[in-house]
This record gives sequence, structure tokens and C-alpha cells, in this order.
Amino acid sequence: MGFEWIKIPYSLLTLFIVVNYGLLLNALIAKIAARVGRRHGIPIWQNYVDMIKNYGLRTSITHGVMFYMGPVFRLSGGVGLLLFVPTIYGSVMFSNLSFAGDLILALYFVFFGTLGMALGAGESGHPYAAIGVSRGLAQVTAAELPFALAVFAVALQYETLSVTEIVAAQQGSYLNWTLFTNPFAVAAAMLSFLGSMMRPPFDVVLAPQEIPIGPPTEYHSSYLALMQTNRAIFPIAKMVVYMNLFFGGAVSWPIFFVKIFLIYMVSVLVGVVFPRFHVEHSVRWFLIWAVPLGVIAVAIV
Amino acid sequence: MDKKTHKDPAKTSAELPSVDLNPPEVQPQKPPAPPAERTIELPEELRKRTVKGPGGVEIEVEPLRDYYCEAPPTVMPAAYSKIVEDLFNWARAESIWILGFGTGCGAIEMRPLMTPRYDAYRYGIQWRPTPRQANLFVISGYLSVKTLKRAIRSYEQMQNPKYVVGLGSCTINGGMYWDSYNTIKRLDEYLPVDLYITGCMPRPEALLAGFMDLKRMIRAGEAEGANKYAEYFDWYKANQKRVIKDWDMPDYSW
Amino acid sequence: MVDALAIIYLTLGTAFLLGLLRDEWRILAYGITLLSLAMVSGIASTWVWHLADNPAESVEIMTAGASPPFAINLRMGLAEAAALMLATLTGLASTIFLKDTLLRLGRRAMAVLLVFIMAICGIILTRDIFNLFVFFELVVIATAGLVLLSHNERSLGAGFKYLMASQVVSILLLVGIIFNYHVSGSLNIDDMAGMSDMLIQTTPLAFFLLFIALIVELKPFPANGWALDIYESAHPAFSAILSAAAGTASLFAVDKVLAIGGDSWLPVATGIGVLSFIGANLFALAQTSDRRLLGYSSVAQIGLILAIIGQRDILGDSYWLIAGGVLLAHAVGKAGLFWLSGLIAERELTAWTALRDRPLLLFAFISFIALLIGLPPFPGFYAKWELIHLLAGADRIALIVLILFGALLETAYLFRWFGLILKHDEVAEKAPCPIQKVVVIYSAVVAAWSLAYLWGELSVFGNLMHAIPLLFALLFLPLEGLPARIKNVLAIGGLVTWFILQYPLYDPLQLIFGAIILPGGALILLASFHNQGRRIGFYPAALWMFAGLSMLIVAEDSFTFFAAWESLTIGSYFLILRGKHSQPHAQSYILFSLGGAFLMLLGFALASAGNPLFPLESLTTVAEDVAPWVFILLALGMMTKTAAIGVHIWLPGAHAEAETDVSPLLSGILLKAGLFGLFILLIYMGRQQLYGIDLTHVLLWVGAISALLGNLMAIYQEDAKRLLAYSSIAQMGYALFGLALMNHLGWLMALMFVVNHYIYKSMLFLSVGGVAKRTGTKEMYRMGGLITLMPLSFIAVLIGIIAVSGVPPLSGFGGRWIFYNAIMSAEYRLPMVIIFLAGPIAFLYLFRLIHTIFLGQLKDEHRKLKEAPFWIILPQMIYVACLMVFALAPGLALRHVDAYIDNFFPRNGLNWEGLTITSTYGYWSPVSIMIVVGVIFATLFAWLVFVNRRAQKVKQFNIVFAAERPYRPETTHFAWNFFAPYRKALGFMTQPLVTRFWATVAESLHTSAELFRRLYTGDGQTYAIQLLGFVVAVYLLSSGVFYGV
Amino acid sequence: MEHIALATGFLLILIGLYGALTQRDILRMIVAFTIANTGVNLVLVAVGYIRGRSAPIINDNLPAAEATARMIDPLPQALVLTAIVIGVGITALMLAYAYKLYILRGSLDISKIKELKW
Repeated sequence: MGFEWIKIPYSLLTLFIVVNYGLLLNALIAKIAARVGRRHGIPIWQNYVDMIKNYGLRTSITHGVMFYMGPVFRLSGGVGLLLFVPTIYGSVMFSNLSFAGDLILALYFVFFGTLGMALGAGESGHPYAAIGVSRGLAQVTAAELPFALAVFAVALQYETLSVTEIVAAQQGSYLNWTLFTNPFAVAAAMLSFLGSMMRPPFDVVLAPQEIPIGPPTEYHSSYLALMQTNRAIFPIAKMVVYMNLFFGGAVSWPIFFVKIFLIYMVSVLVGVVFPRFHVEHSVRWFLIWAVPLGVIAVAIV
Repeated sequence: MDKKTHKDPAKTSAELPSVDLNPPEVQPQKPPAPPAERTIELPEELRKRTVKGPGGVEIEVEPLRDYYCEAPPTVMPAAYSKIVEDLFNWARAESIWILGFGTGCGAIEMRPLMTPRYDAYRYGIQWRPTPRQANLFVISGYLSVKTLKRAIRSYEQMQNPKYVVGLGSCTINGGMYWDSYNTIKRLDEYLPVDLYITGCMPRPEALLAGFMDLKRMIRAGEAEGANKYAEYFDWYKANQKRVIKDWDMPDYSW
Repeated sequence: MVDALAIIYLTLGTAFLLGLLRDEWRILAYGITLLSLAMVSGIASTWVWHLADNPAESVEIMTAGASPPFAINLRMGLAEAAALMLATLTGLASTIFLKDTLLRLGRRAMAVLLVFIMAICGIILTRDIFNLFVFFELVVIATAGLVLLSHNERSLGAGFKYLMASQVVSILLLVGIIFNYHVSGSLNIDDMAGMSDMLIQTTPLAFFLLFIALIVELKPFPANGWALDIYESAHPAFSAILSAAAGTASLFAVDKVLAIGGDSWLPVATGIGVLSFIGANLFALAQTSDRRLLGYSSVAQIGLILAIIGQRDILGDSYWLIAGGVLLAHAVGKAGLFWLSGLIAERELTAWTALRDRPLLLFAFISFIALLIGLPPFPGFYAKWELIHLLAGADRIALIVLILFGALLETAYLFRWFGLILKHDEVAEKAPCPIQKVVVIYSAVVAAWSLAYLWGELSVFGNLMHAIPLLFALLFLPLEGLPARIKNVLAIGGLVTWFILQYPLYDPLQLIFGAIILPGGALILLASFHNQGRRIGFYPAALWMFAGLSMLIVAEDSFTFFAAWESLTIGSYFLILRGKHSQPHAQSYILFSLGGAFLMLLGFALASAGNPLFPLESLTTVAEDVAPWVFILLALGMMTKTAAIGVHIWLPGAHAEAETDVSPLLSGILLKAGLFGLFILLIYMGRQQLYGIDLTHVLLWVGAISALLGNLMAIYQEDAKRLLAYSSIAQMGYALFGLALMNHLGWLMALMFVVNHYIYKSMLFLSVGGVAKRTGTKEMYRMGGLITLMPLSFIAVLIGIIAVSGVPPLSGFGGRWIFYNAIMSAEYRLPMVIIFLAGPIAFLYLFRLIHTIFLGQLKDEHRKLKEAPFWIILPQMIYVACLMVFALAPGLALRHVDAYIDNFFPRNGLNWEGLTITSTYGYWSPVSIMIVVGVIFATLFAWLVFVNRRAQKVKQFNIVFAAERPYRPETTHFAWNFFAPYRKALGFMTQPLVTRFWATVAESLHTSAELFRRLYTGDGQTYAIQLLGFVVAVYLLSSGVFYGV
Repeated sequence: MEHIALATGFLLILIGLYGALTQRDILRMIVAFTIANTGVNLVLVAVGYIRGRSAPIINDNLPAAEATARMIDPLPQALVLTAIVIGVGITALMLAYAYKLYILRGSLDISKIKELKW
């Protein structure tokens, strides 16, 4: 896995595509959610405008070094996760920087952003930020367990930890996706996917209006802009991992866009329907429903 | 800078009483006199106190100085080149984030904007729970002195550029509370207002039309209320302190 | 050589000579008494010296020119000589101690004392049973006389009870003697021993009476109310003689007389001995008066020796070494403690706090306690080791368990006593130190340590006092006077040079542990530079622990392993005890550790099947049926040290209450001793089956559950150090899990954890300690917003929590990556579920640690805090550098170890060439991750700085507080009960079940002790009735022995 | 016949022990113990008795030559002497204790001396 310098422009290209796709996808999803409520919904390019406006704001305040670096941790977590996992299977251009680490790197790099964001929110001195972080961390422990079990089951099934090999094993017809070869693992993973997407059943962390948007309460102007870029990249990066592991990866960008959209719709559909869980309910819910699936997946693989 | 007023389309101009709807122009001047020395007695938690730190060291704690940043607001120049400023103004116009702080009876009018019938989201308008992330502060109706104190604090916590829209006549000339002992009569003296939307509570359509006007002003670069507040900060502060008797907070709440 | 009889007639002669002197010539009388005692002990010592060279020829001394049946003969062998020397020296020391009392009482007391010493020597020497009776009666008369003379109001009652009991004993003895004579025709023990089987057939009752009378003379457990009152009320110096010298003599008599009864009576002696050992120790738990406690302890020790005598048949030639070791240890220890109690005014245990600021006397106290319990360098240790092994050889497991249980009870109340002295809140005024008393005590200490040296020489395992690390630790005792900084330099220098010396001998596994223990320990000791003053007691204890650790990793055979294990336990106990409120936790630590050590002793004994010399390698060839039990015992012993769940309750208190630089020592280094032990165990014993269950699977479950519960309990802690302590339990659970996977990468992960855990846990403890030193509190919710005031500590904790949580750029991720590869090839997958849940939970308490201390609202009283002291910051910064280097190049430490593990598990290792580390399943290149993350972070940071140039620095209350003004920093800092919702969800898992279990165990022991000690009602008659009841009970119980059933 | 002495000896021992263990008064206990002692001494002597033999005094009517055939076993008698002496010693001590306890406590009841217990 020698390091070729050409990988950098290629990964920047992937990053550019994914950022734009992310912003448009978020807007589209918001519009679909609006249309469900028979509202016209935001224009597709609204995310771009919001980002430019936030970058363009003239003043900003800072509570300290950690507060300043919070969004940087967050965004580098999102970008890193995206770049450490190959997006398009088979193409050298879009295998990004996946030579650095395998599936486990992706699994643990998710926490890099969360930890940085938590520290930044903590430095802001706002009690709601701390409450939001404590809820988020508490929920993530239960949400991560089924995903870890699913990943372990998949790794056992394909006898490898490198993402490209897992995707390679799922090529051919859609029948040999992990979805069909190991449905329990996919079920557990998708349930934990709901937990990590900050959508209504499990969005007690941000809980808009309740603890005014939780951790990012004190963030504004360019910090918020960085977070918005992350909100575009991070879900996509996470879904890339899900796609590669469970849904046969993407051979070309159109397939990539469709699959990501469909995976995203899973959390949207669930999110639009359900009310918000308390933290203990969501922890209990994961341990009761999602973990047994994961255990079965590991047991039968 | 002339103030555009917006008539309520539902009434024809004939039925309106012949009241001069254009209040005399209020020009913020240099501050007349230094603000009166703080008369009230600070609440217990803000009084200066000495605390024994670990290892017996004596610590002088002056809450207003130690807990709050005392820097005054500064006038923020626009971006260097005009093109960039126009782009930013366009972006600011297209994505107005309103602070979810309903100060008066007009707040109920803003709720329909979130519903399918009026749907302000089409215009990039969105409600944000925290002043940090808000750009527009809608003062919806009469403003009692107590609410003014909170409104000032929230306004000051918003980031430059920020806009204020006053709803209804109560913000223009006191409206039906013109002789009330505890409401403020002219919002303009306390906060730099960019736009008034008249109507004893303008309907959602009026609000939308008002917001369209505001968009035009922002795009034209006329909505520089934040800089005006910073420029004439002392004048505004003097007016505010004259009305708010229990002033127990720093001059500018960052 | 002077004739042995000189001992008797010299003392008797001076006793009568005193009668001639005028009453007021007391000084002269005292001088004569001292002189005679000195001469007598001189004679005894020359005999010991002479017989030590050629032990074969013991001397028979004929009296009245005729051979035994018609005259009394005395024998002077090596054992007798040693016992004589002990008796006379104790007598001499006590007389010196009693100087002013004797001068007050006059020459009559001196005469009685001399007769007392003479009678004791007579018991030891005589081979004639009636003569034995005479000397016993002399002892009784002398004791009662001395008690009568000592004008102590309470002791009169005790004296009378003593006389009543001795009347009953003399009746039994006389009847026994006469009937034995009637059957055997001779009074001489050797003749009777010749025809012992005939004797037993014809009149077993006669021998029984003789035997039981002597046994009662030893004050056995149920029938010794009268003896305890004597111990409690008599003058301590006199109780010293009674317990040490008279105890030895009566034990000697029992040993001689048992020869007559033959081997069939030995079980009876063992039974009574073990019963008194356990019963007396149990009752001692509930004692508050010091001398009564010492009385119980001496009854217990004599019971133990009686049990050893009872095992004479299987102990063979090392019988004298064992019995002698325990006996001499008991005698010197007990006498020393009685003499110490002479210095203390009140009789409450808490009154002993008078010794607190007398370091030398404290050292004496500790030496005597260590002597009694049998801790490493002292003879009791060698004796107990051989005894347990020989008993295991003869397959008497129940007896071993009882003896070890009794020893554990003994450690409980003795160490509780020591804890009280050091840590009891109200301190009694300083103990007076008259010269002659202090000299006697110090001579006892010298005797104790010379005994340690002597027994080291005699024992076949190599003398512990020759071990250089231990000697280096002892070197710090005389240096206590120096200021702490000089001693610190010495200690660091010693550790580093010892590592350099030992470096070539280490194999990669030992190298990893050695690198953590020695240079790692030196690094932590850097933090000790911040204390001024002399820090009495810190350096000997710390270096004793380091000595134990460094000997542990190079131990070849089970003896050095066990000796190292116990010395590191003792050293760490004293370190823990230094904390302000750490006494209860140090107590639970020592009990768990020594309990674990005794389990390991039993394990080694079972493994070695009887021969005390047992090389560790031969653990592989242990017999099939006993191997799983050996595995369980050794694993349990070692897990007490890694605080696996179930035996973990000592760890949080011990780490939280220890001093700033002691906590990292404990958490970073001491826990690794347990891991090293488990490594050795799994290397040699591998997988074991017990009733079809694979024991490594059990270890897997224990490791997983410890990881989960450790993390879970850590979340709800309010005290920062307790949080880190529970986190250590969890991390050790992880390492144990890795070890129990029994595959190449599992072990590599365990070793990676060993290194990682040492680095970040020491760093975290040091930074939390520095913060606690500055803020004066360990409660997290009281701190907050310290990031601006203590930036370096913040950086250390930040790097620490990133490493602990396993987030990629740092070395924690390496551990997790190897863990994942390890479980890929593991065949038993169920515990994975718990380990996966435990992983993310680590985030919770790590964030809580850094948030509540450094982020959030700054409190008023902390506005003027300075950064932590330089010497506490320096090691942290070194650790940060270590973590960075270890993150970038894990190969440095792990490459050799990876190769080393190959010869246990050849398949699926890692290959290290180039930047990327590849395993059979995945790949990981730490350098490129670091670069990628670094580059991304830097570019985005630059982009934010560019875009966000004019950020206004605001203070702590400029927050969006729903348009209101925050009230006070305390009310706006969210830290108390940080994870309340999580407690609702998973709180049920952290019920303190284990704590409650151990509390009930301790409680039941105390209440049973409290309840049953009511047996001693204080009424002399009930004591006499109990005595007779005991005799009848033993008669009935041992009837099996009688009729040869 | 010759067992009478032995039997009385044992009887005396039992009486003595019974007396010592039931009487509250210290002096009575001491007397009881002395009875027990005399019982023991009687047993000691009785053991040495051989029927039809004379006392072990070597004089003209018992020459040393056939002494061993015609005299009883002399050794128990020698032992008895020391036993008696020791019994006297201990009883004297007990009386001294009784005297001291009486001065101190004013009463001779053994059950009063119970402050040292548990």
C-alpha cells in the first residue's frame, strides 16, 4: 500500500462530490419531509445559501481554545471517516485514503468527531450543551453495540476486515449482498443506524426547542458553517460504510447516489413517524430489540 | 434612510383615520448626558465578595467584571470587495433565520408561517431557538420594560449583521398602550429597527410581504441596524437605562 | 563446655542467695539477679553454638550417678539448647524491662522470677515425667507468686483462677504419672517411649491423663479462660516470659511426652492445635483490650505449633526447621509486643496511637507483626511454605485450608491494629521511652531480623535477605533521616541501574514488564520530588514493593515467585496506608491480597505434590486430576491483584485515598503483577478442563464482566480518583479478556494493554492528583473551568482520554485493532457481546472526567489557582511524548514481543515491515492515519482561523441562558449526577452486590466472635468446669485412637 | 482388698473436685482442693502397694539382699513426699490469695471476681 501523491486530488474530488451531494440530499430529504406535511418545503439550494450566510457573518465569539476547535474536530471526523473508506468499488480514483486503515479504523473514527464536538460543547460552559452531550454519549453506547456486533458478524462471514474485500465478496448479483446472506446482521445494523442519525425517535440529543439544539447551542456563524458542512458529509460517510458492508457497495457514482438516498430514506421514514424517546427508553429499546438480532447474527455466521 | 411602511391590504385607504402614519424621524444623536449612576442595589449574587480559595488564598470576586465580557460592540465593516458583499447580502437575504422569541401578541401570527398554507421555509426563512444562530429578531407587538430587558440581552447575543422587525403599531408609537406605565412607546429609541409591519397584528400574508421587503433591503445592503447600534451604542444604552430601572447586567451582553 | 545443670543450680543458688541479703540492698540484689541470668543465657548460647557445629552428639546428663530408671536424666540436644537460650534470653530481657518494678517489689520478687526461669529451663531439660510435674508446679507457684507480688488489683482474681485451674491439672497429671509408672515401671520418657505400643494397649487412659494434662498446660482454646485473664492483667514483661518462654517449655514437654503415646495420638494433638488456632484468632477479632488480644494471639500461635507437632510424622527432617521457625517467630514477636505494650499507658487498642510519631518503635511494631504472620523475610514464611507443601504431599488439604484461614484471621486483626495506630483520629500523647525498656524492644527487633537471616541461611531455597532489591529497600531504613528529595534521587538511581543490570537477562515478555516496573516506576517517582520534608516510611515501603515486583518477573521457582508476591503486597500495603482516610481500604486490600496469596500457596503446594522446591516450568507437568484445581487457585490468587470483578472492592478505595504520587504507582504498576502472574500461568498451564468447562472460557467471562461492570460503575462516580480506579478495573478486565482468548493476537493485545494502561493511567492519576492538590478536593462537581488555569494538566488528560477511548490517531486504537483481529480467530464468541458494550461506555466516564474538571463553569474559589506543581507536570509531559511515540511506532515495543509470542501461538501473527502492520484479516498503518488526520485537522483549522478572524473572547456567563442571567457558577455547571438518565436505564447493573457479599462475610465473622466470646464468663469456677468438660470431650472424641479403631 | 485404698483415693478426689466446683466461698474451695490433693496422694501410695509385703525400710529384719522380694515398691512413696510438699505450697498460695482478695473485696465469693472476662 505505497503512498502515491495522486491519491490526494482524487480524494478531494470524492470530497467535493460528496459535499455537494450531501447538501442537495439534505435539502431533498427536508423537502420530502415537508411535502409529507403538505408544505412546499425549502428550495433545493437552501443549504448552500445557509452555509454561505453563516460563513459570511461578520462577528463571532469564542469561549476558549477547545470551543474554537470543537467544530474543527467535528468536520475532520466527518471528512476523515469519508476518506478512510473506499466509496466506489473497483476504481482506483475513488478508493480514497483507505490504505491507512481497515473497517475498524472506520468503526472507531466515528467517535473522533463526537469526542471533539463534546469537548467543544463542554468548553462553552452552557449546561444544556453538557446535558446534550451526556444524553448523546449515553445513547451512543447502546446504539453502537448492535452495529459492532453486525460488523463483527460480517467480518466473520467474509473472513476479512478490509472493506474492499468485503465489497468484492458481495459483487455479482444483488442476491449475495449481506442483506440476503446475513439478514440478522443487516437488521441489527439498520436499527443502530436509526440511533446514530439524530432523527426523531432518537434525537433527544439535539432535541430542538427542549434543550435548544443541545451541544451546538453556543455555536454560530463560521463554527456553525463548519458543522453544516459536516452535517452534509458525516451522514453520507457513515452510510458509505453501511452500503459497503451490507448493500454491496457502489460500482459507479449513480448507483452510489441511489443507494445512499435509499439508506437515508430508511431513517427519514422512521423519523417522520415516531415521537422522541427519552434516553433510558432508547437505551432499553436498543438492548431489547437490536442487540438480540446482533447476537443471533454473530452466533449463526 | 426612509422607513417603508406597509399598509394592511385588507383595509382600503379611505377607511383609515387620517392619522399621520409617518412618525417624526428619530435621529440617534450623540449621547446627551452620562447615564445616571446605577441607583438600585445589586442582587446578592452580583455583589462584590471575597472568597477563601484552597490553601487559604483570599480571592476578590466582582461578578459583573469577572463573569461577563465588558467589551463594547464595534462597527463591523462590510467585506472588502463589493462583489463579495453583494454575494453575502444575497445569501443573508435568502436565508433569514428568525429568533424564536415571541415578545408580544404578534408571535401567534408567526406560527402559521410554519404551516403548509403560508410556509415561510420556501423563502429560506427558518426559526432558530438560540439568538447566537439567529439573524432576525421580530418584536411582535407591545414591549413591556421587563421584556425589553430580555429582548436587549437576546438582541445583543445575536451576531452582526442582525435585523429587527417591529410588528404592529405598538412598536411604532405605543399603539393602544400609548399611555401605559410599563410599555415602551417607540421601539426605535431602544433597538435599531429595520422594518415595521403595521396592523394590529398583521396577518401572516402581511408578515410574508414584510419579509419580502426586508429581503430587498438586505439585498440592497440597507439593513445595517447592527452597525448603527454599535455606532450609537451609548445613546441606545442611555435610553434603555432610563427605562429599565433594575439594570443588573453588563452594558453589552455578548 | 559448662555442664547444662549449671543453668538450674545457678539460678536456684542466686534465688536463695538473695534471701540472705538485707532488704534495702535492692540494687545489689537486682545486679546479682541480672548477673546470674546473663551467665545462664551465656551458657545456653555456648551450648547452642557448640551443638550447631555438630548437632549429632546431644548430651545426656545423669543425676545422682545412676542410669535413668533410678535417677532423673536431663538431655541437652540442639533443640533443647535453642529453647533454653530463648527462655533465658527472654527472662534476662524481661528482668531488664522490669528494673523499676523489681526495685519497688524487692528481692522476694527477684527470687521468684529466678525460680520461674529455672523451672522453665527444667521443663525443657528433664526426661523424667515426675520431674516434669515438679517443674510445672514450680512454674505455677512462681507465676502465682509474681502475680500476687505485683500489687495489681485486677490480677489477684486472675491469679486465683490460675491456681484453681492448675490444681485440677496437677490432679490429672499426678494420677496419669502414677498409673503410667505402675504399668511401665519407669518414670523416664525414653524407657516409656520404648514400650509405647504395650502401654497404649494396656492402659490408654493413663497416658491420656498425662497427655491431656500437658495439653491443658498449653492453654488450648475452649479451656483457657484462666490463662487469658493472666495475660490481660499481669505485668507485660511477665506476660512476655509467660507467653514466650513458658509457652515454649510446655510445647517442648508435649513434644517429648507424645513420643510415649506414639503416632496414633498425633491427630488428637493436631485437632486440638488447629481448633485453638482458629478459635483464638476468631475471638481476637472482637477484642478491644491490647493485652487480651495478645493473649488470644499467643494461644492461637501455640495452638498452631501444637498442630505442627501433631504433624510430626509426615514432616520428617524439616520438622525442627518448621516448628522451630514458627515457635521462635511467635516467641520473639509476642514478647516484643508485650514489651511494647509496657510503654503504652491505656489498655485500649486506640491508645497505641502514642507510637505514631515514634518511627523506630513503629518499625519495631511492624517487624513483630510481620514476624507473627510470617511475611517474607521472617522465619514464619519459610516454615509456613514447607509446612503447607509437606501437608499437601500427605494430601491433608482440609488441614491446610484451616491453617490458612486461621492465618488470614490473624492478619485481619493484626493489620487492623496497625492501621488504627497510624490512622486513628484522636492521638494519645507521646509514649514515654525509658532507656531500659526501649533497649529491650530494640534487642527483640535485632533478634527478629537476625532470626530472619538465620532461617534464610537454613532454608534450602536461598536466603531472601541475600536478594539485592530487598537489601536496597532495607538500606533506606537507616537513611530515613535524609530529606525526601535526596532519597528520591537515590531511589530513582537504584531502579534505573537495576534495570540496566537486569536488561540482558530479560526475555521479551519480562522486558515489557521490567520496562514498566523499573524505569516506569522511576518515572512516576519523579512526581515525588514535589514533597518537601522527609516522608518517613515512603521510600522503604515503595522500594520494598519495587523489589517484590522486580524479583517476581525473574522468579524461576515457585518459592521466589511467592516470596516476591508477598513482599510486593506488603510494600504496596504500606504505600496505600499513607493516604489520610485510606485505613479501611488498605485493610481490605491486604486481606484480599494475602487471601489471594494463600490461595496461590495452596495452588503451588497442590501442584508440587509435596516437594517444596518446585520450578515454575514444571507447572506444565502437573498431575491431570489436580491440574484444574491448581489452575483455579493460582488464577484466583492472581486475579485478586488485577481486581477482577468479585475481588475488586479494595481497588477503588485504595487508589482514591492514596497520595498523589502513590495512586499512579498502584494503578500503573501494581496491577501488572497480577497480569504477569496470569501470563506465566497461561504460558505453562494453557487450557484446563474442569467438569467439562474450559477454564479459559470462564476467564473470558470474568474479563468481559469486569470490563463491563468496571466501566459502568466508573460512570456514576463523583470522586475523580474513584472514577479512574474503576476504569482500571475495566482495563484490567480487557487485558484479562485478551489473555483468556488464548491466541497470538489476544496475548499481543494484553501486552499492548499492559503498556498502554501503564502510560495513560499513570498520566491521568498524576494530573487528577495535581488538580486535587491545587483545588483541595477530589469531588468533580466542585471543580470546573480549570482549562485556562491548568492548561498542561488539561493537555495531559485530553491525550489520556483519547488514548483510553481508543480513538484512532493515538495508541489506544492499536489495542482495539489487535483486539478485533484477536476475536476474529477466537472460537468462543459469546462474551464478545459484553466487551462490545463495554467499549463505548468508556467514553462516558472519560468525557465526564475532562468535562467536570476542566470545561464548564469556573468556581469562585478556584479563580486564582496556579498550574499543578512542576514535578507532577513533568512526568505527565513525558508520558504524553511516550504516547505519541508509541502511537506512531507501536512496533518499537511490540515487534519483539510479537516474535516471542510466536513460540506459544505460531499462527496468525502480525508482520511489521513498512509503515503498515498487516494481520491475516486487516491492516493498520498508524503513521499514515496520524498524517491524514493531522493534515485534515490542520487545513480545516487554518480555514476556520481564516474565516473566523475577529472572534470576541467572552467570559463564563456570556451564554445563551434563555435571555436570562445565569445565577452562580455552581448552579450553572452541569456535573452532579452527570449520567442520571443512564442510571435509570442500566443502573440496576451497578448494585453493590459484591460489596454486600464481602460485608456480610466480615460481619458474620465479627458477630460470631462477639457472640461466642461470651463463653469466658470471668467466673473461675466456670473456667474449671470448662476445663474438665474439655478433658472429658477430648477423651470421648479420641476414644477412636484409644481402641485402635 | 488392696483396691480399697485406691478406691478411697479416687473417691476423695471426686469429692474434692465436686466441692471445689460447687462452693461459692473461696475458703471452702481451698479446703475442697486440699481434700482432692490428699485423695491424689492416697492414690499415689496405693498404687505402690503389693499385697503381703512389708514397708520399704531396710533395717535388720529386712536386709538389702532380699529387699526387692519382700518390700513393696518404694518409688511412689518418694513421689508422694514431693507431691505433698508441692500441695502445701499451692494451698499456702491460695490462702494468701484468699486473704488479699478478702482485704480488697471484703467478700470471699468467687462469683464476685468477674471483671476480667470475654
